[in-house]
Amino acid sequence: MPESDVSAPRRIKLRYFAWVREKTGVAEEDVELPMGVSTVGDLVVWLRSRGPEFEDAFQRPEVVRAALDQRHVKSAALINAAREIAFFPPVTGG
Amino acid sequence: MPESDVSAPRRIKLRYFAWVREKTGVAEEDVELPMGVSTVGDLVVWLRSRGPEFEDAFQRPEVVRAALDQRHVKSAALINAAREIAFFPPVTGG
Amino acid sequence: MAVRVQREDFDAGAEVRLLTSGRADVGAVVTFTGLVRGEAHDSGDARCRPLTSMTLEHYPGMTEAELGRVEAEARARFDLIDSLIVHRYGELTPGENIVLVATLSAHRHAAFEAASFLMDYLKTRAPFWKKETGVDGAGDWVDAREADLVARQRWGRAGEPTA
Amino acid sequence: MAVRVQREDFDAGAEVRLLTSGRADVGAVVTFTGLVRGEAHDSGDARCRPLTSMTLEHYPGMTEAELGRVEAEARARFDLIDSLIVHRYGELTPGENIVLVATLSAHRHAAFEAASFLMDYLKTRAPFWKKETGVDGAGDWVDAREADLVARQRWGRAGEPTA
Repeated sequence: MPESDVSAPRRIKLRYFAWVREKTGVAEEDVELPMGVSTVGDLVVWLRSRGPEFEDAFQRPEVVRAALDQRHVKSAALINAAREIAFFPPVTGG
Repeated sequence: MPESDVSAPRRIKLRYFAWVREKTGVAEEDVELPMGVSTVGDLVVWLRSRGPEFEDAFQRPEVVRAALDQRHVKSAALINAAREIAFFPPVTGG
Repeated sequence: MAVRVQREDFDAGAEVRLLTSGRADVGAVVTFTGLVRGEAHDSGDARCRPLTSMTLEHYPGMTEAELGRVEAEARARFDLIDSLIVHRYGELTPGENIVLVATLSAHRHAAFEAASFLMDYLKTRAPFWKKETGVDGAGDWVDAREADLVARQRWGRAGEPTA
Repeated sequence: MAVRVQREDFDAGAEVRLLTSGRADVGAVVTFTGLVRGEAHDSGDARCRPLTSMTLEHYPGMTEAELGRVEAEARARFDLIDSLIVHRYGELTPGENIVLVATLSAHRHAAFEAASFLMDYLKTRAPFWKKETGVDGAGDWVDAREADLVARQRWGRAGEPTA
């Protein structure tokens, strides 16, 4: 496991798709993860506090899916050293 | 049910396929059904008596399949007024 | 809904284009293509003889009728928009197409199930017989496979020969 | 074994010809093609709105990775010789192709099962989102279907997101 300096600011790319993107009004952004955010679920709680658009997009957090470095994860997943987290509705391809 | 004169000779076309054809040496023939032949199984018993080629082709009657007027039937099927009876091995298409 | 029995090859893509052309109600197309493999069928011993060619004999008239009955049964069981069966006969070499089944439906499960059903039924009902010719020039009739009978039985017993 | 995500259309027949070309070990090819239907998805009320177009958004990078993982899972489960997934994105009109899955095997059951598995998995894992535009110009995101989750669960729970 790589060492990481837990006190250093952690920058991460956030991406939003489909109606999550439309509601947040943002397709992607780089953010600095606040202290205390260690899981995807923690991140969602913080995102909701950023304004009414985010409040709306994550109003029902259970219907928003997440991917950590382009792999599906549950909200309990640890962010650790991930570089990219994406949020989107349940997929409807095929 | 159509009336039929049971005493009149009944002519019928017989067809043979795959190794049944190769063993009998005949692809098709018209025969007059002997008295007493009413089912496909009866016909097989009679066919076996026609010579060593037929004896050989129908040596294991349970592996020879039959069709009456181009529909699969079991050996107990009544021939009635059928015009064509075919004999062949289990099918192997597809 | 169509059935064709032919000597010549078919083009699965072109057949599907014809079937879907001009319509917007089809959500799912499944095709099955069966091809000649370069090995003779297992014959009890474990050795696999290389195959030079395979010759398909059939029962003209009954083949078309039986394939039509198989297709009608599929359309009674599954919610299909259209379907097609093309089966070749004559001498075929390894790599060549033997059979094409195509099913069109609004939804994928009906299309998958119907195509699988058509193949399972066709294998045990359509009057075709395969003879394999090996590199030694000897020809052997292919034995019917128990596995094909089992596969068919999972759909129930409808359409079996009556006594 | 290949995965492609593309704007342009595909030709299922040509793709299969490329996959089978020059080989004699393939006995069975199954293809699934998904197409845009001319009706909007059922949305609770029973009315079906006519559809003008459907736009597929996706997650470049993750889409390819996820389809690759789905395909690897299929090849671990089924006896496949080769497989292909092609998925389109962008704006598509009714009758147009959306997705192609092709599976090649020595025998038909593996090819059928694998194609069905690929579609069930892809439907619940590949990061695509459909937006339907009706004749009134209004766009609606398509809801995920419970039936797709059920279909996927018949293959077990492998590959679900970990906590």
